[in-house]
This record gives sequence, C-alpha cells and structure tokens, in this order.
Amino acid sequence: MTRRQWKQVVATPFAAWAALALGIGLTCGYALMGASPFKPAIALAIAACQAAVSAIVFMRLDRASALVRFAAVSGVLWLSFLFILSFCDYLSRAYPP
Amino acid sequence: MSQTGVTVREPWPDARREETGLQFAMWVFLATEVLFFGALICTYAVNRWAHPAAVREAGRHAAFAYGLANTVILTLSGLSMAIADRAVKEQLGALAKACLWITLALGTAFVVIKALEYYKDISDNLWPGPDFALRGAGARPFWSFYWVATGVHAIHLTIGLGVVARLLVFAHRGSLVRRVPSMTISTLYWEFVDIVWLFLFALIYLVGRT
Amino acid sequence: MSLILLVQASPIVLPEASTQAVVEDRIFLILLAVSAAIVLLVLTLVIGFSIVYRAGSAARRGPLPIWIRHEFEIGWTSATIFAFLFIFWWTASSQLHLQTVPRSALEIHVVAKQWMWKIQQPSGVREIDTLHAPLGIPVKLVMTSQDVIHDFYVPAFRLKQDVIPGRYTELTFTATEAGTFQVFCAQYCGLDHARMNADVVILPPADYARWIADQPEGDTLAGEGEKIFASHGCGGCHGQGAAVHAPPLDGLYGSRVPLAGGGFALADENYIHDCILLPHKRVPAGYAPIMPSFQGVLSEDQLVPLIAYIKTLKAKP
Amino acid sequence: MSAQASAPQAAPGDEPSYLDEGHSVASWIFSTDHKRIAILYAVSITVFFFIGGAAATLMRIQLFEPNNSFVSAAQYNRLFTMHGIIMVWFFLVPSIPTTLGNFLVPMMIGAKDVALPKLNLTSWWLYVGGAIFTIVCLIGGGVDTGWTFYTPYSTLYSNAAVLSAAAGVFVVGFSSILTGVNMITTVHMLRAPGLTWFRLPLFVWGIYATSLVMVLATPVLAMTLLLVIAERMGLPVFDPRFGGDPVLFQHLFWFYSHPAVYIMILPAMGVISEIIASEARRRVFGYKAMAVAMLSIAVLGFLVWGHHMFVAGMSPFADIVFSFLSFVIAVPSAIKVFNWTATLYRGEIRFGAPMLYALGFLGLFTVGGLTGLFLASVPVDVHVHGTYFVIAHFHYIMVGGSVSAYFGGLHYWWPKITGRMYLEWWARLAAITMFLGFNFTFFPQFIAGYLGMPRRHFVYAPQYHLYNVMSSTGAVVLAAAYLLPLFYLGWSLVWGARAGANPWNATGLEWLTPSPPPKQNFARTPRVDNDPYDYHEPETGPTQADQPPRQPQGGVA
Repeated sequence: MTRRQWKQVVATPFAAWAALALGIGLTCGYALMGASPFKPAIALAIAACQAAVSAIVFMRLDRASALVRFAAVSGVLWLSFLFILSFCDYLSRAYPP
Repeated sequence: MSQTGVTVREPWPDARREETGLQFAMWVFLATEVLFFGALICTYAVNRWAHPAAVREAGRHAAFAYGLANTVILTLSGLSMAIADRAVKEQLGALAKACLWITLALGTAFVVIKALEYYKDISDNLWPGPDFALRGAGARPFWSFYWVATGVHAIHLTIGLGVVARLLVFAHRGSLVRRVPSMTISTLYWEFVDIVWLFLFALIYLVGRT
Repeated sequence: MSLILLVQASPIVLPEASTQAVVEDRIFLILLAVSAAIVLLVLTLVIGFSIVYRAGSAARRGPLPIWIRHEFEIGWTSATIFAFLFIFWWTASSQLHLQTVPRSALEIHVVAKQWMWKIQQPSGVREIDTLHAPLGIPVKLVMTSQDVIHDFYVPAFRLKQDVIPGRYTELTFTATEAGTFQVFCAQYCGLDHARMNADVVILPPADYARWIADQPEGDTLAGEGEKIFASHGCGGCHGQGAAVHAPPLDGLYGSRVPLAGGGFALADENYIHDCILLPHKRVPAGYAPIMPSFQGVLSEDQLVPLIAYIKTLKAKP
Repeated sequence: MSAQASAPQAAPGDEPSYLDEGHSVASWIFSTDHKRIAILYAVSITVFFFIGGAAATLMRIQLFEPNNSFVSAAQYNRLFTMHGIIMVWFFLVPSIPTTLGNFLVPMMIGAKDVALPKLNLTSWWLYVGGAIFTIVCLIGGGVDTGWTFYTPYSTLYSNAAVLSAAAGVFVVGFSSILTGVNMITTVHMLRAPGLTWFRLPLFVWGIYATSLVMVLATPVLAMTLLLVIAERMGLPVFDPRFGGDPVLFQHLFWFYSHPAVYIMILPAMGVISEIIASEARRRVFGYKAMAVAMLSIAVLGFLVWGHHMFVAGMSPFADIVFSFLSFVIAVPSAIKVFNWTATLYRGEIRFGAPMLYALGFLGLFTVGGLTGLFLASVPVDVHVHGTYFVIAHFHYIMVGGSVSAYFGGLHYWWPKITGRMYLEWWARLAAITMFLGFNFTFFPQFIAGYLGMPRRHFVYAPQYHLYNVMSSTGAVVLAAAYLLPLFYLGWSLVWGARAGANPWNATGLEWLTPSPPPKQNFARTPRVDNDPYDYHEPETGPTQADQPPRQPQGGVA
C-alpha cells in the first residue's frame, strides 16, 4: 500500500469516523445535561451534521458529479415540501395547543 | 467489450459510464428512501408538536444503553464499509475482504442487540397493546413510531447484510475488484441505512434523557 | 312518457337557502362563464384550424409570423397568470369574509355516529336526523363524531364540513329561506353511508321558539350536564373544598390556561374535551397530572351537555 | 393511410425482430428486453383495465334507479373500492410509462435498452404479483374503504381485507418506484450522442417528469399504507383516542395521491404532443415552453395536495395557501393547451385515428382542467367537494385525458410495436364512440354534483335520477367503445397489412429502425444533429403529408 493509498483508503475514513464519534459524544452529553426546549432541535442538527459527513466522505459526494449531488439533495428538498406544507396547517390550527 | 478486465453489461457503452449510471440510480433510489422514512418522521413530528410532554415522558422509557451501543456499532460498520469501498477502487482486494467481514459482523451485532432490546421492551410492556405500560395521549403514537421505525430500519439493515454477503461471495471468487459498480452502490445503501439510524437515535433515545 | 316525467322531476337549480349559497353561486356562475368562454375559444380554434388546415386544403401555410411565435406566447402566459391570480384573490377573500363567526351565533351540537346524526339544541331538546334552526339568525354547529369521519353536507346551504372523531369542528350558517332541506353525509363512512341523511328544518324565529317550547319538558343542555357532573363525581376533585388539588372550573371557558411545561392554551370546547378524554395532553401549570381519562366512560353525547355546563360556570367575583 | 407511404430509412437488415427472439412463454416472462417487458405490461394492464371497468359497469347499473337493489350497500362499497384501486394503481399509473414508455424511451433516445434491464423485469414481476394478490383480495374478500383508505374507518372500523389489500398496493408502489428510477437513469445516462435535453421528444420529457413524481411521491404512499397496516395490527398512529390525528393520514395520503394525478397525465401530454406534431406536420409550437411546463407541473404538483382537504378540518390559513398553489399549477397546464392548439395553426392536418384521440384529449382535458379551477376556489369546493362534480372532474382528466392519450398512443405506435397496420375506419369509429360515450357518461355528473349528489352513495335522492340515467346510458356506449379496439387490434395482429419502418412519415429516432424493431433497436447507435419535430424548415410551412419529414431526428442512419 502506497502512502497515497493509505491516506485515501484508511486515514480519511478514520478521520470522518472520528467526527461521527465526536457527534455521538456531543449529542449524548447534551441530552444528559438536562431539560431544554431546544433539545430535539440540537440533537437533530447534530444528526444532520453527522449525515453530511457520512454522505460526503463515506458516500463519496466529494467526488460525485453535480447530477449525483442534485439527486442526493432532491430527496431532502422534497421532504421539506411535505414538512413545510403540512405544518403550515398544524401551526396555524387553533387546535390542539 | 471489456476494459482492464471489467465486465460491462448490456445497455452501457463503457465501464465508467456504467458505474456513474448505477451510482446515480442508487442516489435516486435513496431520495425515495429519504421520503419513505421522512413521511414516518412527519408523523413523529406532528405527535411531538401535539404532545411534547407525553413524548418526552415516553422517550424516557427507551433503552438508552442499547441505542447508544447500536449507534457506535453502526457508525463503525459504516467506517469499515467505506474503507472496503475505497480499497476496491484501489484494487486492494484483501483489505476490502477483511473490511467486508468486519461490516458483516458489526451489522449482525446490531441486529442481535436490537433483538435483545425488543425482548426487553416487550417485557417492559412497551408494545402499545392492551397492557401498554404508559398512559397519556401521545405515548402510544410515540411507541408505534418506535416499533415501525426501528422495525423498518432493521429490515433495511438485514437486506444490507445480504448485500454485503453477496460482495463477500465475489471476494471469495476473487472478482470483487472488478465489481466496482456493485461495491459502489452497496456502500451507498449501507451508509444510508446508517444515516437513518443516526436520526432515529436522536428522535427515540435522546428526547427523554435528562 | 316516463322520460318526460323524469325530466320534469329533475330540477336544474338548487335552492339558495343561506348567505353562503348566494356567495358560492355568484362565484360558481362567473367561473362557469369564464370556463365556457375558454372552452368555446379552444373548440373554435381547434375545429377552425382542423377545417382550414386539413391536409391538402388550399389555405396559405408558410412560416409563423414572428410576433405569433414570441409575443403571443408571452401574452397568453401572462394573461392566464393574471386571470388565475385574480380568481384566487376574489374567491379567497370571499371565503375569509364568510368565515367570520358572529359572537351571537346560536350553538347547536351535532354528534355523528354510524349512521345517524344526533342533534342537541341549546335548550336541551334532542333530535335524531332532524335539525331545527331559526331563519335569519346565525347558527353555529359544533360537531364531533363518535366513530369514523363523517361530513355534514347541506346542498341548499352550499356548506359542508367533515365531522372528525376526537375533536370539534364547526359549521356556521345563516339561513335565508324557511323550509326543509336535505342533509347528506359526504364523507364515506361505511356500510350505510348512503342512508345517513337528515333534514334541516328552518323555521321563522317565532315558530322556532314555539317549536322548542312544544317539546316535552326537559332539562336545558347545561342542566343535563350538571347532573352528569354530579353523577360522575367531578365535583369530588373540582368542587370547592375538595381534598384533591384540582383546577377550579369557574371561569375556565374562554380563559387562557398556563400549561405545565410552558405555553398557554385557550380553554375552548376542544380544550375541555381533551382535558376530559386525554387529561395528560395539556396539563395546567401547578397541578399534578392525576386526573383519570374518561375515555369509554363518557360518550360524545354526554360530553356535549357536560361541556355546556362547564361553560356556564362563571368566575367568582 | 398507406402502409408503404415511405421506404424505411434504415436498411431492413437481417436481424430478426424482437418478436422473433424466442416464442416460448419463458422467453417472454423472463426477458429483460424493454420491448418485451412493455408488451408484458400492456397485456397485464389490459386485463386489469377490464376488471376495473366491469366494476364500474356494475356500479352504473345499480345507479340506473334511485333505490335500485341490483347490488347491496356492502357490495356497492366493495365495487367502488375495487374500481378505484384497480384503475388508479394497476391501470392509470403504470399505463403509459410502463407500456409506451418502456417500449419507446430507449428507442427515442437511441439506446439499446433501459439503464437497468433486470430491474425493469423485476418491476414487472412485483407489479403483476402485487396486483394479482390485491385483486384476489378485492374479489375474494372485498375491501370497503374506498381507494383512499381513510382512517379511522380503514384501521379501526372496517372488517374487510384492508390489511392484505394495502400490502398488495404497497408492493405495486415499489414496482412503480423502481420503474421511475430506471427511466430517470435511462434518460440521464443513455441518450445518443448529440441528443441534448432540448432535442428530446416531448414524450421523453413527459416520461422523465412523471418518473420524477413516481420516485419522490410513491414512498410517502408506501409509508402511509405501512402505517395503516401497523394501526390495524394495534400500533396506533392516527387514532384520536390516543392523541393521533386522522387528518394527518390525509396529508400523507394526498402528498402522494395528488401528484399521482400528474403521474397519470404527464405521459399523456407527451403522447399528445407527438401525435399532434406528426399529424399536423408541424413543429410543436413553443417546444421549450412545453418541456419546461411539464417539469414545473411535476414540481408544483407536490405543493397542492391540500385542495383535497378544504373541508377536512385544516386550518383556514392552510386552505388559502393550498388554494393559491392550486391556481398557480393551472398556468402551465393552460399553456400546454394553447400550444397544442397553436401547433395546428398553418398545419397540414391528417385525421387518422391517433389524431382523433388527440383532438378528443384536447377538448376533454380543457374541460377537466377548467373544472379544476372550481375545485381550487375554496367557497365552491366547500359545496362540490365529495360530490359527483369531483367524480366528473377527475374522470375528465384521467379517462378523457390519460386514457384517450393511451389509446391514441397505442394506435400511433401500433405499427412500430407489432409491425402491422390496424383498420383505420374501425379505429376512427372507436375513437369517436369513445369521445361521445365519455361525454354522455360524465357530463351529467357535473350537474348532479352541483345539485349536491354525494359520491359513494349506492342509493340517491330522486331529484338526481335523470342525470344518473344519462350517465348510465353513456356508460354502456363507453363500455362498447372500449371493447372495440380489443377486436380490431387483435385482428390486425394476424391479418393486418405489414407496416413499413415509418408509416406516418414522422420524425423521431424510433421510426428509423424497422417495424417491429430488432432486439438491439439500432444497427448502430444513431447520432443526432437536429431538433425534434423537424417536419419543415422553420422559415417555411409544412411539407405535404405524404412526404417524408425534412429531416428525421438522427439523420439518415
């Protein structure tokens, strides 16, 4: 294995995993710290960062073509339609809260 | 038809195009999966919005230790799968094979731990049937989400184990390094299943912690 | 012969018996006129072109003038956008206007179940599959379902609203015509969905009052609710001098209740309904979540008078 | 129309046609050739279409009289559920994309096959397996929820075979997703050299746009059905007794089911564009606007689902938002109608059967689209929602639109697919009968709906009798018209005249190869140097109908 291969095949994924592990630590630490209204938001934000690391390094979006990147983003984009418009109903309802 | 010993299948003009095509197709499929799990998470979000306290209370009963263990295991398996993927592309067959074995082992460990957790949940009466342990609006929908989401995720993961096993068969036949497209799309699938878990971990195991 | 009878028995106009009907019909007719004009335009063009430019005809062909290729396309695109936006603005503002509910509206409760409509007048009079209401006075129907989703549909009023289990939905109308009008269930609800019909009987206010008075003497809705309140022991916790620490109900209705865990809830019918059936959903601040659920104990029929009673409890000065 | 109007552009070659590549059953049902899979789909959807149609016929017989007792309430409820499930999921959604799309997209882009041939075959197996399983449930046990599976009726109150039917539809949905993935990848990856995006025929655009919707909407349906199954198994999600919201089910369901309407109509728009251009011998007016309109319909289609829920208990604010978005999506649809009409202007119009279907489509789609404006207006929708007005509206779009286009396309490409010509006058007769029968069936339903007749009622008030008599009578005509093609198209398979490679003198790569095409589609990959629909110089008018186009796409092979 050449030095380049070592970096490419082993070192980079390990670095990414370290980032993921850090994320797990942070999110658990924050969760155990105590109640806070932003808890789910922070936990989800950390999960989203972890997902981004995984998608970029493990799933090779760093090397992917614009087309593939667009396909990767499209699911999230369309999911946002579902969330935005259904919550446009819920958040403006007098019921429940 | 072949370049550097790589087999090109029917409609494709060359191997490079085939790999790009399959990679793109897999990403399109993963977009589908995002919406599949996303719709489920939408039900969670509505429930959380309607009954924040009940969801927090219900989440307290989720087995945090099992969830954390599985999260660590799954991210490790994601790492080994990624190394296998990169190794195949660098023609490092032996390393790839070893990593695939590790992935398979970690994936199996995940399923086993999940099964143990299910056993514990059922003995704690957390299946929202007649003997359900929790009261209050929103608790049952939370646990319904738990069972559906982790169940669907476990099925995905089991399929992933099959996919990894298929790659191992190639590895034993020595043809793995020529199966770049298969390796690429299998990795994409496996990593996606990991990502889903990271969100489920946040939604199920972390909401009830204090 | 029978066809003639059939035609005679088939009116093409629907009575316009509410203020909503007038608004809806105006919009409907104008949309109809616009649509007919567009259909006519498209048909004329398609048929005209088909005849003039049929294969082998002597009509002049040649290239399209440049202004057709560009200006025309831009022109009709922007014309459609403006037309549609205008229709949207107009219908949406009519809708918003219709939705304002007068405070003085007469409240009638509707409980739907497979496959009947149960009506409870504010005076306590109960009806099944018939709803009496006064002419010219705004009426607010407060509706819920005991089982599946139904839909209360009065074609003559051009009004419908889904009736949903577990919460109250509202339908407001002001009748402009006395008479009897059909009610259909417009949301598929199972076997006898087609037979889940009712009548709305609109009476002039004086007749309505007389009709109410003629009904066999009974309690008012709130009076009936008071009995349910007593018989289910609600006062044991919520009454004065109760040993249990439970929120007092005096002046509850319409107030803003601070919630445990932050935020406020407006104590409307839905909130009180939830508190009885799903007591842990929105617990008021300062109280332990100890109230048992009355799910399966109190039916929707009983909740209507009970809530009506709770609504009458005024704050002590 | 003369079959020998033009000599085939491509040398016939010695290669056997795809039909001659084996004659055993196994050579069909395990074939990964996109053309054979298209035929497999065509046969299966035809069977399902007639089963669904039979259910509709029985319903119309019941509704002939206001208090008829031809079927019972329970049977009627099962019939409309069966009609809806079969027609939506097993006929309309797969109809054009899997038959014409499968057959033509690779040929139109100059490819040997779709990107993932094995996956294509898998899709068919899943589809047929899921559909047959569901139909057995529908006929054997019966499902009485309506195709919409609204909770809590479907999950807590119905005692029919909801669980298995939902599972079957789930599997078919999976097939639909895989088809979509396949088509998207094919269009992106396998276009012939020189075939840029704005040189694609509009049919390919239509299939591409519809595949986008399939891929991004169907998973939400799959999850929703899964949650219905879960709730039936005792995992409450939408159950109001435990704090769930039944309206949430409707949000999720319509997030799929409204875009599903566009899954059905977008490929139809593609077919119509091809037919009108070819039969009018003209370039499609505003080609780019047409392509962009299809894409924007595909995207905007995801944002308007709430107009199915104006009376469902949404917040008034959401009503207004969804009403606005619904008006917005009407704009690209209107542009398409104008552009088709303008394509006819200064054309050299032939009136073959495909063109009759296309003109019928134009009229019916316009009526269907305009009545959509009524439903997008909140005050009008509050009145006509859930009545026969809605039934009439969506049948104008789906039957008047999609089914007309499907038949039009089937006739237009029939010579290419089978190598045989159908009987022109029979085909015209069927097209005209279908158009008349259709209007006779569904126009009276607009009136009945405006007068307040609710849908899914097996008995009705006597004032709606006249309109139901008209509708049921029309349905008889319509049913006869749908049976006609079965006979004359079947006849043509054996006795029809041989078709040349390009009997209509059309542009488009699919007309370059012999009819029926060889397994590999093209002897060598074509190169594309010009726009689609190059029927004439932009600066001049159209050529005579019996002349070959100025330049077929892909040049001279």
